Amino acid sequence: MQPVATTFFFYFLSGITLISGILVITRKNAVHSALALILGLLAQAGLYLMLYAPFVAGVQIILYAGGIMVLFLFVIMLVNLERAQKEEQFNKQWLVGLLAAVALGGLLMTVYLKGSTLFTEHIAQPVENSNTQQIGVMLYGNYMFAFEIASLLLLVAIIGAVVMAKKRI
Amino acid sequence: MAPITTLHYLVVAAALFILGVIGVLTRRNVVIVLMSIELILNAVNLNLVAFSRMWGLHGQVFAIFVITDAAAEAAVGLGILIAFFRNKETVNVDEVDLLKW
Amino acid sequence: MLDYITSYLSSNTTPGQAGNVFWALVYIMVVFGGVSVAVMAMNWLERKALAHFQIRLGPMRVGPHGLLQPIADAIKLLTKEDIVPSEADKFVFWLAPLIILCASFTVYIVVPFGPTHAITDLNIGILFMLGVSSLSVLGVVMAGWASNSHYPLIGALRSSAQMISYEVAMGMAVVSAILMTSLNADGTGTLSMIGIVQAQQAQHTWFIFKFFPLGFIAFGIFAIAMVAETNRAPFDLPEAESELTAGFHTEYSGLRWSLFMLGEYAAMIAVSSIAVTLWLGGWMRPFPNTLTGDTWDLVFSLIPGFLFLGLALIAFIGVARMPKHPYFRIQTIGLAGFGAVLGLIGLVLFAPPVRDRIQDIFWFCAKVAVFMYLYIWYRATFPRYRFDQLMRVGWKVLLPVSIGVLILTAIIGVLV
Amino acid sequence: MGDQITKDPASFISHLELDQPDKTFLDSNELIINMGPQHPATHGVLRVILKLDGEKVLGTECVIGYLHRGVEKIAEHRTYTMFNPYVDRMDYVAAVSNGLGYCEAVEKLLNVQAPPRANYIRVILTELNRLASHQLWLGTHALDIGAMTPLFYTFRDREEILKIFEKYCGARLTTHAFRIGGCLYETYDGFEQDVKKFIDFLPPKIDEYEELLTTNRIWVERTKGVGKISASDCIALGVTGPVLRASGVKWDLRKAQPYAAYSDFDFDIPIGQSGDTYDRYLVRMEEMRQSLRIIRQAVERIPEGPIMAKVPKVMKPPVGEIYHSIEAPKGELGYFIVSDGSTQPYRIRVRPPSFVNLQALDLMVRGQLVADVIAVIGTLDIVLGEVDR
Repeated sequence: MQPVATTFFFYFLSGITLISGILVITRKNAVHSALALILGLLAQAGLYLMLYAPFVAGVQIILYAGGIMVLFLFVIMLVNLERAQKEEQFNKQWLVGLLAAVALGGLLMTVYLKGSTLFTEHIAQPVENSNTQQIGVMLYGNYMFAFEIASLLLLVAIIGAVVMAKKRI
Repeated sequence: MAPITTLHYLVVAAALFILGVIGVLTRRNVVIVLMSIELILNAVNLNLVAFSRMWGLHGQVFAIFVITDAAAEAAVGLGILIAFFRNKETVNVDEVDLLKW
Repeated sequence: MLDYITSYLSSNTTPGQAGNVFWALVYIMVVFGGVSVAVMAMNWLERKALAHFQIRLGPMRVGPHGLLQPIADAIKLLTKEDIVPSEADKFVFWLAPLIILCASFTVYIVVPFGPTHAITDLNIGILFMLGVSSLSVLGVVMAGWASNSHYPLIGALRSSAQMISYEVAMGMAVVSAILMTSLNADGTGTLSMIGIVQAQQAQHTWFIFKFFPLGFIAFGIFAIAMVAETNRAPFDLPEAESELTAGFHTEYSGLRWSLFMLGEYAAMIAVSSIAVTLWLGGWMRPFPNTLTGDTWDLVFSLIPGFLFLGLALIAFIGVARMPKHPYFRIQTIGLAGFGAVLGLIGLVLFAPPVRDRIQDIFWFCAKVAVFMYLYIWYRATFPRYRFDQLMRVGWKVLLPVSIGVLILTAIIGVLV
Repeated sequence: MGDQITKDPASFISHLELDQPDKTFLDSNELIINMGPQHPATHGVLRVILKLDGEKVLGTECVIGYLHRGVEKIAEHRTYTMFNPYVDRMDYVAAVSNGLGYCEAVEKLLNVQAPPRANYIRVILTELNRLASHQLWLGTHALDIGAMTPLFYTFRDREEILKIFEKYCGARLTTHAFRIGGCLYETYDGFEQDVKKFIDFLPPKIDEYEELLTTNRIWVERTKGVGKISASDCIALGVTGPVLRASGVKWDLRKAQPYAAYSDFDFDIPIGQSGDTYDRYLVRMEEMRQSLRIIRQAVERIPEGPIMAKVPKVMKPPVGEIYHSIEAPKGELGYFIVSDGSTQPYRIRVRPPSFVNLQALDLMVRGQLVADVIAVIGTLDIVLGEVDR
């Protein structure tokens, strides 16, 4: 399946991603932020599809948009944020933070512009039809230890979350 | 228009990363700080997947690990947030300047 | 241009794979129109069947035997005042039903009604379906939160917890079916919906009977989890009428409410079609391996036509039994017309070219219809679970069992 | 003004001494929700303010009075005869029982004895009414728990009882079947056949209800261990009827202080052990069977004779006071009547079973889940007309 109108979709999806990113960090209401983030995640899944990574796109939708973000929304509903909305949204050192971030961005841009020769267009032959299979083989082959550690990490996270959120320990 | 190269994706990812950093550094609301961290992780993911188009599938595998990581981070982070809110009735990061209460 | 249109007809793939935009659009129209009609029919059927379970008649006034009731309902809902609570978050309130609707309709892109009768065939098909249908939980959460009212909020919390929990067991059951697809010579499984059915075809069995009882248990887990996923009785806690009035859509009315309704029914059909694809052989007719030969092929291909003729016959019996009173004249004529349409469809289905093309779709839809009936049956029979019991069933029964089934399937798959 | 209350249920609940095991610990998700007065599962206009921790109930407050019609006050301005129809409007589901209790109380005050045939008719109709009341309870209770279908089955069968009522006295719900001193109407032709037919008709139907529910896993899980109340708590709160019997106390006024003709019949009092919702369900189901037994005996042995005792046209009971109670379907229904010797009662106080049983709600649901509140309201079998009077 050849992607159609690649250029258009790239700008469209990355535009959505960036705009929703801006919305995430500027909205007063945390729910709106979360919704913007979900939109961004979905647009990003589209970008993954354009990069011949359908499995990652699927995982992104299931895990991120369907799982993690629901967790976020769940928590936002549990903790009543009405008071937080009326307060000052940005902290006192916001200017410093902003400057630091912009400086970092400038750094990255410089690297990209100066070093654009580093990123020569080397296209690996994407085998889309067996993408999932190859990822599976890699996960259980090359990266088996990492995979196991990730599962351990999740276990720790589950226990940690339960302990943390429990009312009376 | 010029064809879309990897560099395009990298620029988008960098912009997303910067947005995340700004969110983490400037917002007071913990929930939004956590979401900004998600933004950062996503920017990384986008980078990884973009590179995987150049150098094979390793990047995608790593993206999956990052997503796993994000799930763990979100679970623990939100757990801390709930415990925090229960005790302090606030979700502002700059009010958590005590190590105990 | 004409070439572009006709060239697809001779190809042997789905329009999405063929990259044929025109036919893809046609398919999209047909599928979405079909699903909308199916939702309306389901609406009527549910009220009617439920009524007969409960010794009542159900809708009888609008059209013969209430056949036009869904249309009347639709008109009523469309013209009803659209109330938005004053303290609600307007934008999110507006967005929530749309998300549910989009999520449950987008899923149909990969539903395989036949070997080529799908809008497209993604090679992450099942992942896509599960992922997109899991997005509808967002709509539920948003609706509950945006209403700014306690009942919807509790409903939304319940619902999101329920949907996420059951998704886990559901996913495990799905994985065990996907494992079965890889039990062929070269050991490559598939996530594509069409590929899964083809794997069943190649292995000469429906996956429900594979490694009996493993396939059956996995199917059972999925069948339970999908009821919970779609918030239907006996897992309809999010909209438990007697507890939370209507759950997350308490504050909705008119058009928006009808979107929820549409989304719910579309999701029911969607998850049923996942079940049919994974375990019940998708578009394959019953007994494709034991009852082989041209005669049996002919017999099975005639069934759709006879089914419609039978329905027409029932309609005509209804006509004959209508009271002979001028008051019922229009109803009688309507019912006769309905019967005539059904009979005509039946006759068209006998024509060999139609017969051959429609078979796959018919068997797929017939299998889904069985699930739809089961949904209604559950609703008539079961009381509602309590929230903690629901969670217990999800996490302590379904999840361990489904993991066990998955492991056993893997082991047997390696050994065999 | 009403809006003010609705807007802030917290102001209502503020005086509630809710158990706070850990006062320093702030609960992040404490929620106060208002269930009713317009709520499908509160059986009318009961308003329950729930204090929730997530799904757990921390406390409840019942707000009643939305259906208050001042029945007791009205009585002070009506003659004894005139007040008789009013009592039907209290527990409109079991109007016949209400009438029986009132008539017997006034008869006791007047020192009149209803003739035996009247007593038998009274027993038959009252027991039929008990069946109707229990059927309505079962249907709505099951509906609350999510089983839709039993509702329609019970209503189908309840219809047969109402038909008998209609044939007997012309009314289906608020029957006003009895008069002080006996019955006004002689049984119609074929009454006995109708009743006998009904007795044979109902047992398979009761089995049908039980088939749907008794062994249904979900039903058992939803009701077992839910809304438990101990016998001592029941007695302390004055809870009566099937709720008390399900806790293991064998107390039924039909046996304990027989009235009408109940001493003539042979029947059992079903009791439960654990006092949970499931036991109450079983007790009521068994009560339905026992009622059928009583009706069968009564119909077979119904004596001939007058149906009305000699009662003065203008009733002037002697000065005094009387308390008479009967076993209504929902529990002990008592009438306390004070007479000042005039044609009108000086004061009538009704002891309605629903009102008293409703007190137990808070005790039964505390610490349980929201869904259990619904189950418990259903199992208490309250009728708001009787709670509010």
